[in-house]
Order: sequence, then C-alpha cells, then structure tokens
Amino acid sequence: MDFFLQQLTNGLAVGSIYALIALGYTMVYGVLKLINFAHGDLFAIGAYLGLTLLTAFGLTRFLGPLGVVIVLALMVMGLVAVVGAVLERVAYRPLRQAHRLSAVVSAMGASIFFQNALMLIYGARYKVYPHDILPKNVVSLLGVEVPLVRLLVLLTSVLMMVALYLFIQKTRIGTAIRAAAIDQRAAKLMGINVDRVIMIVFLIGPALGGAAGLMVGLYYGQINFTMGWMYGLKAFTAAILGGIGNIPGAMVGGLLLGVIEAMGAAYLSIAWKDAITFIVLIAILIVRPTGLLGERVAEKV
Amino acid sequence: MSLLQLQNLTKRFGGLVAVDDVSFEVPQGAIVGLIGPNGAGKTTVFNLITGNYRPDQGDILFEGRSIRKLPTHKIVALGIARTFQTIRLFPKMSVLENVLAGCHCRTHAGAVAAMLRLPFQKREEAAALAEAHAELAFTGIEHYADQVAENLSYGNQRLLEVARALASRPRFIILDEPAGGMNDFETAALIRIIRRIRERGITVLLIEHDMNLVMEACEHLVVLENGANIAEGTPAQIQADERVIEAYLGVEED
Amino acid sequence: MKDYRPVVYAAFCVLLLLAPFFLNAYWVDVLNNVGLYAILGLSLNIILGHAGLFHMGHAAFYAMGAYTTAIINTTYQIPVLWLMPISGLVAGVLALVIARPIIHLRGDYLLIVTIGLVEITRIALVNNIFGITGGSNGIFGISRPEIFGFRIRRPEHFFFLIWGFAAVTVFLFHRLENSRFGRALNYLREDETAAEGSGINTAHYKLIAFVVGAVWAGMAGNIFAAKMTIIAPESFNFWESVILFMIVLLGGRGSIPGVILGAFLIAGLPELFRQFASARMLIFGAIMIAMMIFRTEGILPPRPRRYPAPASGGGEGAS
Amino acid sequence: MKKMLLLVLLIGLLTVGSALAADPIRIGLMAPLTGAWASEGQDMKQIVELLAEDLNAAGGINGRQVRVIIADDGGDPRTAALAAQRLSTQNILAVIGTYGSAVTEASQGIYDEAGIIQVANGSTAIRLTEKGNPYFLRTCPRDDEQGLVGFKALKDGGFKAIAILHDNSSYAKGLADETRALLQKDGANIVFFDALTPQQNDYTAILTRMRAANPDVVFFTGYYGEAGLLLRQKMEMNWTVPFIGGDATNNPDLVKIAGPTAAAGYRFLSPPVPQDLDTPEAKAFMASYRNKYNAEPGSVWAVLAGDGFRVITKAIEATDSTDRDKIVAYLKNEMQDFPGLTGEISFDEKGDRVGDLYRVYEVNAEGKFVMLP
Repeated sequence: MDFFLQQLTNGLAVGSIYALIALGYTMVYGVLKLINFAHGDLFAIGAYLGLTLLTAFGLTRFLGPLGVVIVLALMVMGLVAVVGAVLERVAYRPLRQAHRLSAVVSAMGASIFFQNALMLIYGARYKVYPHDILPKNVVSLLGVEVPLVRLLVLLTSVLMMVALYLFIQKTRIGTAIRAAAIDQRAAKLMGINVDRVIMIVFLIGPALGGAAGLMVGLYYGQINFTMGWMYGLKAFTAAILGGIGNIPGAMVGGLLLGVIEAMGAAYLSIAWKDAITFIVLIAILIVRPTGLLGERVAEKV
Repeated sequence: MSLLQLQNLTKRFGGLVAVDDVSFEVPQGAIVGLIGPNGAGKTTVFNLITGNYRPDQGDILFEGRSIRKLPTHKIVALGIARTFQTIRLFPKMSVLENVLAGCHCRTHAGAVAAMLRLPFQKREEAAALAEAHAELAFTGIEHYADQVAENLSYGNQRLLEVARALASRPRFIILDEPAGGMNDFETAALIRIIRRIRERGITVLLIEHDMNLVMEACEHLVVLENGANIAEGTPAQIQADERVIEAYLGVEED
Repeated sequence: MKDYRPVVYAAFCVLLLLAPFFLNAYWVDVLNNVGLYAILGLSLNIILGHAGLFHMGHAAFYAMGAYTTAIINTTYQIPVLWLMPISGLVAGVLALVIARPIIHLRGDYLLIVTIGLVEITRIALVNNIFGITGGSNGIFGISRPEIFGFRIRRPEHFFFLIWGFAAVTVFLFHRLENSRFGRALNYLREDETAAEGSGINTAHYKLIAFVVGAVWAGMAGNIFAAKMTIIAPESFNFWESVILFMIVLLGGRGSIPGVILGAFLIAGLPELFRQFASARMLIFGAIMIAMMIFRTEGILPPRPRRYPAPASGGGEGAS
Repeated sequence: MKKMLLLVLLIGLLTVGSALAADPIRIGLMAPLTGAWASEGQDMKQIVELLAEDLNAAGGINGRQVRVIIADDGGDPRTAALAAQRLSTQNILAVIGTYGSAVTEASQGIYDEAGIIQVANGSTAIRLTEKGNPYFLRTCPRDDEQGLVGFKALKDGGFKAIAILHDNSSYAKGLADETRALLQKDGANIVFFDALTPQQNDYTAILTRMRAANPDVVFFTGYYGEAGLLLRQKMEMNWTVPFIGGDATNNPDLVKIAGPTAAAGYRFLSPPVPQDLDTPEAKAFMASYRNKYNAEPGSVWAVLAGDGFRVITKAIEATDSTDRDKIVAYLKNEMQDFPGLTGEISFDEKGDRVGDLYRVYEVNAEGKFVMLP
C-alpha cells in the first residue's frame, strides 16, 4: 500500500506538469483547431529564461524563497507570453485561412527554430538551476514520505488550473474565448474581436507553459534544449487523452497520464513505460474516440 | 408490394424522442412526400433509412428485407440513394468527379487493377465516365462538368447531389429538401426532373417545405409532427386534414 | 498560357539521370537520401495526402520493412532484393492488423495514436522484442544487394536502384491517383459522410490506404537496410515520421511532383546548409515557416484530374 | 527543382575543386553537432579544434599545417553515413569519431572503402574491431573490458544484492549486459535489472520500485544527466544506497545537477581525464582549454576524441608520411604508452586500445571528482 501511494504521488507530481503544459495545447486547439507543435519549445524557453533571470538579477540575495519564485514566475510568464504572441503573429496568423495542416508545418518549423536557437544561445550541455532556492523538507502524508516541493508543484499547478478555469468560465474575456472556440464566424458576428481572443489565448497558453518550464527547472534542476520535445509530446498526449479543446480534460488527462506512467513503471516494466502509456492511451481512445471528457456529438447529417 | 416499409421506428437522442413509433410504406414507383414542421423528425427518418443512425426500436424493410443493421454503403449498393439537406458535395473536386462518386458502388476495380491498368479496369472507367456524363445531362448541368463543385450556384449544387445519387443506379431515391434555396424557375425544372426520375422506374421519397412542389409532384404524403406520424394520404386528403392544419398553424403561431 | 510542365519534368529527369556522372559520392548519396524520402513521402501521400488521414507514424512501417529484411537476410542469407516484396508484405499485414481498431478515430485523435504507434515500435525494437531486433545496437552485417551478379555497393549504384524504384513508384501511383481507387480516397478526405452516403465503404478504403502506404514504406525500408548494412531503432524514431509528414505537407498534399520537391527540400536543404554548421537546423526551421506562409497549400499543390471529353454530347437518362 | 539541382551540381563541383587545391594535412572530425548527443559533439569539436590550433601555432606536423574538416552526424546512423560520404570526398587522411556504436558502424564501411583511417572515440561495442577492418582504431575501451572492471568493483565492494540500471542506449546496455553476465557467472544476486528512458527528469517512479527490491548497491551504466537526477531524487527520498556508475557519468555537470550533497560518495569507473593527470601534455592541454573556453572539459568521450587527434598527428609526424598503411602500422606496432590526455595509449593489432585504463573515482564532500588510488 505504501508502495502504491508513493507511486501515486510520484505520478501526480509529474502529471501536474504535463497538465500545465497540456492546457496551452488545448486552449490553442479549442480556438484555432491548431496543434501548436512549438508549444513544448515555449515551455523549454520558459525553463531557460527562468535560469537566466535567476542568475542575472541575483534575486536570491534580497528575497526569500517564496519571493524569488513568485517574482521569477511573473517575469518568465510575461516573457514567454510575448514569445507566444509573436509566434502567433509571425507563423500562424498568415495561415489562418489555409488548411489546418499547413499551420502544423509552420508549427514544426517554429519548433525546430526554437530548439536550435536555444542550443546556439545556451549551448548544448545541460544547464543547471541553483540548488538552494527551494526548501528540502519532507512531509509525511498518509504514512508516505513526500518531499514538500513535490506537494508544492502539485499544489501550484492545481491552483493555476483552477484560476484558469474560473477565468474562462466567469470573465468577459473568458466568455469571448469560449464563444470563439464554438464558432469563430458567429463570434465575429456577435461583435467579438476574434483576433484579440486568439492573441489572448496565445498569451495565456505560453505563459502557463513557461511557468511549467520554470517549475521543472526549479524542481528537477536540470534543463536541456531538447526537453521541449519530450514534454511537448507527453502534454499533447495528455490533452488528447482528456479530450482536446476541453480545459478540465487537459487537467484530468495530464494527471492521469502521470499516474499511468508511474504505475506502468511500478507494476509492469520500466523500460517499456512509454510504450505502456501509449497502449493505454490507444485502448482508451478505442473505447472513447474523443478522449475522456471530449464531447461526443453524434455527427449531424 | 411496397418497396420500403417502416415499422414502428423509434429513435431517441438522450431524452429527446426524435422519431416516435413511425410506420409508413412507400409503394413501388410512387413519389411520396414526407412533410411536417421543422424539428418534426423528417431528416432523422431519412438518416435511419440510410443507416446514418440506428433505430432504437422498429425495423426498416427494403423489398421485404431488413436493412436496419446494414452500413450506409451497403444500403446504397442495395439501391437506395439520397441527397442531403445541408448540401454535402466534395467541394474541392470537379462536378464530374462528384457524380463519379455515385458510380462507385457499381464498379469494382481496386488498387492493384488501377496500378496495372487491367483491360477490365479501363472498360469500367470509360463506362463510368459515360454514365456520369449522362446523369449530368439528365439533371441539366452537363456544361459545368469540369468546374469545381463549390463554385456552382446553390440550385445547381442541389441538382448535382441528385445526379450523384442517380449515378448509383438506385431503385429508390430519397431527396431531402431538394428545392431548398431554389428560385421558382429552378423549382419548376426540378419538378420535371423528379417526374422523369420516376419515369426511369425509380421510386422517390422527398422532404420538402415548398408546398407547391409537394402538392404538384407527390401522389402520397406522410405528415410527421414531434416525431410521430399524424396523417397519411393523397395531397387532397392531407390538405383537408384537421390535424395537419392544426399542426402547421400551431407552428406558425409561435 | 502554354503548359510548360512537361518540359520542366523532362529536364528534371534528364538532369537527375546525369547527376551521378558529375557529382561526387557525397552529393550522389544526398540524392539517394532524397530519393528514399521521396519514395516514403509518396507512400505517405496516399494516406495523408489522398485519404486525408492524419498519420504521423509512417516510420513504424518503414522500420518494419527494414527490420524484416535485416532479420531474414542476416539469419538465412536470402539475397536482400528478394526480400523486398516480403518486407512490403510484412509491413502491409501489420498495418492491416494495427489500423483495424483505430481506423474510426478522427483527425488529431488518429494523429496521436499513430505517434504512439511509432513510439511503441521504436521501444519494442530498443527492448529487443522476441530477441530478434538486436536492441539499441540494431542489426548489422546486412549484405549488399545484387542484380544479375552485379554487386550494388557504391552510392552511384544505389542511385540507380533508388531512383529507379522511385520512378516505378511515380508511374504506379500516378495511375492509382487517376482511378476509381484514387478518387474514393479523395471523396473520403473531402467528406466522409457524403462518401459513405454515395456508396463508398469508407472504413475499407481507409484501411487499404494504410496498407498500400505501408507496403511501399516496407519496401523502402528494404532498400534502406541494403544501403546502410546496419539499422538501429534510432533511425525510425518519431522525428523521422515528422520529417515524412512535413515532406507531404510542404510539397503539396496529394501531388506527386509536390512530394518529390518536398523530399528535395526537407532532405536536401539541411545538406546545403552544412556550411552554417550548428546553425543549419535553425535556418531550416525559419525557412519552413516562410515557405508555408508564402505557399499555404504546399509548394506544388495537386492539379485537377483530367478526363476525356464525353463521346457524344451527353444523352438522356442513364439507367 | 531545376535550379535546386544546378545549385547542388555547382556546390558539388566547388567542393571537389577546393579539395584538390589544398595543401595542409586534412583530418576529418565526425561528431553529433546536432540532435540528442549534441552536447558530446560540441565538446568534441571544441577540443579537436583547440588541439589543431595549438598544433598549428607550434608549427604543425613537420612544418605542414593541419586542417580539421567537421561533419555533423546528428547522432543517427543515416546522417552519419551521409557525413562519412561527405568527408570521404574531402581528401582527408584520417577521421576522428564518432560517438555511439551504431552511428560509428554506419560510417565504418564507407571510410574503409575510401581508405581513410578512422579513430573512434565513443564507440565501445565489441564487434566494431572484430571485423578485421585494418584502418579502424579506437581510443575508448570496449564494453567487455569495462564490464570486467564493473564486475570487479562490485565484487570487491562485497555487495550482496545488486541492482543494475541502464538506459537502453547501446553503450549503457552493452556495459550492463557484460557486467550482469560476469556477476551471474560468479553467482551474485542481481535483484533488479531494467532500463530507464533518458531525458525524462522524473525518475522517482523507478527509484521507488528499485528501492522495493532492496539492493545494497545500484550500478548505473547510463549517462551523467540521468545519474545526477537519480542521485538528487534518491536523496529527496531519504534513500542511502550507494551508487556506482560507468564512465558516461564522468562529467563535472553530474555534481551540478545532483548538488554536492547528493553527489557526495558517488563512485564511477572511468579512464582518467586530463584534470587528474600530471603529465606535461595534460597540463598544457588543460591550461589551453581553460584559457580558450573558460570552462572545464566536459565528458571523457570528447577528450578521447582529442586523443584520437593526437595519436594520428603523432603517427604522421613519426612516420613523416601520409601513407595510410605506414601510419596504421606505426600506431598498432610501434607506438607504446603514448602520453595521452586520458592516460597512456597503445593499440593492439585489432585497433583496440590496450592497457589498464580504468580508475575508480569518487565524488568528495565538496563535489570534486577524486581519483581513488
């Protein structure tokens, strides 16, 4: 039982990061029906920017750990959001009217570009965050010892997700985003500035991705320029698992994916872990072809 | 014998009963109209016949044989063709290619035959082309053959759907609001085409809101309201039917 | 306007044919890679371009063909080229088995499942499934192909094998496109419901599209194994699938000349940029975005099919 | 397309032309400058370029300058075959590289046919030198040799329950397999044997499972990035089992990733790196490297590429010839205990490096690598 709970917390911690990145995929997809393959690289940019800002300003000298993290998070999220918005403007907007696969190629081009830009700027070696920022306490939970940071990661992700959910459900901009997601033309007719909505989506999604990058950097310490691919693919999987375009779906999908991975490694095979994850995903999709929370509308004929 | 028999057909979507215990028959060689206010379940009935939806209860017999469980393409192969209420052409393909889609189920050449250009494949292809051109001529849109389908006018797109349906050599054709979006002149031409379809020995079942067309073209009408079959008979009988008038008037009051 | 495309195509073929006599081994080998990618791109084009199925796992079928060749050749010493149809067959049968349960998935859901397929395949190869794939070391010592006693060894030799096969592929796939089969794939790409409603067995055609694409990818895998003499799982990773995906989309979905041009761009450009060393992929990424923005439907989108004019002016009613 | 081809033609002709006109001795370097192993490849490039610069500044080889021609193999066999084709048209005498056995193998035949000497640096698979390929040598040890060292270290440590973890790369798998085979023959109790997936940051699920198997030592044969994370996450779990690693963890970044506390006490087996050698060659190299790049050299594999360059240039100098057979004969037969950057270098008839190469290192409390006697 201890073993199971331990693995569950392991999975949830990884899954919460997947979920945070998955939100960016799912939001963009909801409005544009575009799989932003460069999203994983925005996440990686967040991780690198976090490191640069942390060392450049020497924040640790005049702020406590919490202060450092908050200031850093705000700066990283802001900067990555700008990168995301520029990406949208340059690489996606000219393709808005084209076939949706055209934008996929553009997204892949952007992904290659970002990844190699990171390599050229920061070098190909691993970069490492300083170790002394986060507390090292271990807390006992239901008889399982869990590092405090691990809980904080989980907590922060969930908080961000809840905040996003409330923002989408309760605010005017959120309503506009939902309207544009359902029918862009109709939204336009109702006086919604769809370009602005898309811009906002491309600010929020990358900001969350950047925050996830910062969290990975702070928590795991090690970052490298190819990390965007791996996390991007996992997060995309999570978004699909939950039902792409669906915000609670991305959260559920992310957490579940993390747990499936941990359980696969725990009870089946470690070497086959990623294959097991995909097999579970395929099995779920065979039963529920539009993901766990995806809408299943009988096609209108 | 009736070509098509619907027996106690019921279809639910969640809590909504879209089609409620509907039964009627379409006699061989007839032109039958299915009418009723919006949301009465007419298109759902069509989708049940063509296998796009599965009935929750009841059965559909075509030439005495149940087709309730067959996939759509097999139903087409048996001889039931249809057009769609919301026009569903292959928009980026040429008008001719759209009609060739209908020829598909009467031809057989597969991938290997195509790569090797076997003699039977060549013959078949030539025959299909001739047939497609003939159906375009039949519906009067043959000069648009090389145009891209999405560039046609609304009325011609409707006719193209009819031509595509006819190319599958049906014995029974289902037209879902064929006159939708047509002007009077086009509607008159459509009525002539529907009659000539019947002359070819093809039984017609249609949904239409244009009462002139329905009264002029159909010999037999079935009226649906809220998913239920409320009346049936000749146009004259239906025009005199209290319940039908009520149903239509009731809608207009909303 | 005069149609000058035949002239361009002819000039391209002549130049290509002469290339090995003027280029050094390296550039010939670059062309060989382009040729392999062209064959793979054309096979993916059937699935992605014509049938419109979002398939991002083509490297899996490529791997199955390459490994079939490698395993049989190194265990039973059967000449490599004889194994070409077998490799195609194995990939085709596996495609049939794998695609069957997932074929009803739509759009992006199919996309992630096919990505999963290529990842599962790679992980299986790395973990030395059934003890026959050699794990991450791969399989080495695959023999060189021979045609009538002539040993194909140098890049110039492979050039003719690869581009010869590419030519056969273009010839056959051109016919396939302009047939009942090719049209059926397009119908289901344009509107699946309307296609089914016109009497087309859409599930069947999706499956066959997968099988045809897989058979060809498997045969390309055979040539790849013969050319490399060693194959390893990393040659068939997700990235390889992405490259193939981009070749089709960049060149033009459903267009044979487009896909070949796509192969030249995606497999050839990074070679031209070698002088930029570490920055070459950066430039490549930027160029991909630019190309897509300026040619949103691909660089050479397909042209409408042409049909012979009707024999008579069209008569009354068919039956 | 036509323009494209013309361009291809033109560039092709240009490269041939420039190759013929060259006068300096041309040596190739094939390295993964992009892709998953880019960090290794970039390090290889830095080191070989530095050595070439220093050599040329000192007057070259018997008065002739050396030019290094670099090709990116992307860390994958297909690209490597292309890179090898490219280098073999560049009129090079020898090539250094590359990293990864499968990648090296894809290029072996091409260099062999072109008659180019190849000195691999990070390709430990046994079979590479078992083919009777006369022009192939390597500065790195083979899997079986290191397997033996791994086995001895585990046996000497007196461990009863051993966990072995690799990462499914051909190098790590090879080492893990060799070590396991020797341990099993010796009757040791292997309680865990599995592979992690590299570059995934979170290995807690694996550590938790490994802990449940209750080993008293973990032998990790993979790379420093993962090793650092494993050590760090192991500490977070309050798990104190000792870790031993292979030479792919010989990289100072390991301590940066794990943190000095978590890394302290970690041991690994590796050829010595120049930091730990007090030969004049190693000292000169370190001074030059620090001066130019303001950093410590990264992995031992990159340094082994540097050694590849040094033995080749040494052989050309000693034989005063660019005849391949003479050079190879010198390397295999005459050169004994050449002072390399990773200890003394000699080659056997197969082209394998011989000699007792391995040292055991331990990370001390300050996070420095200390060579154990």
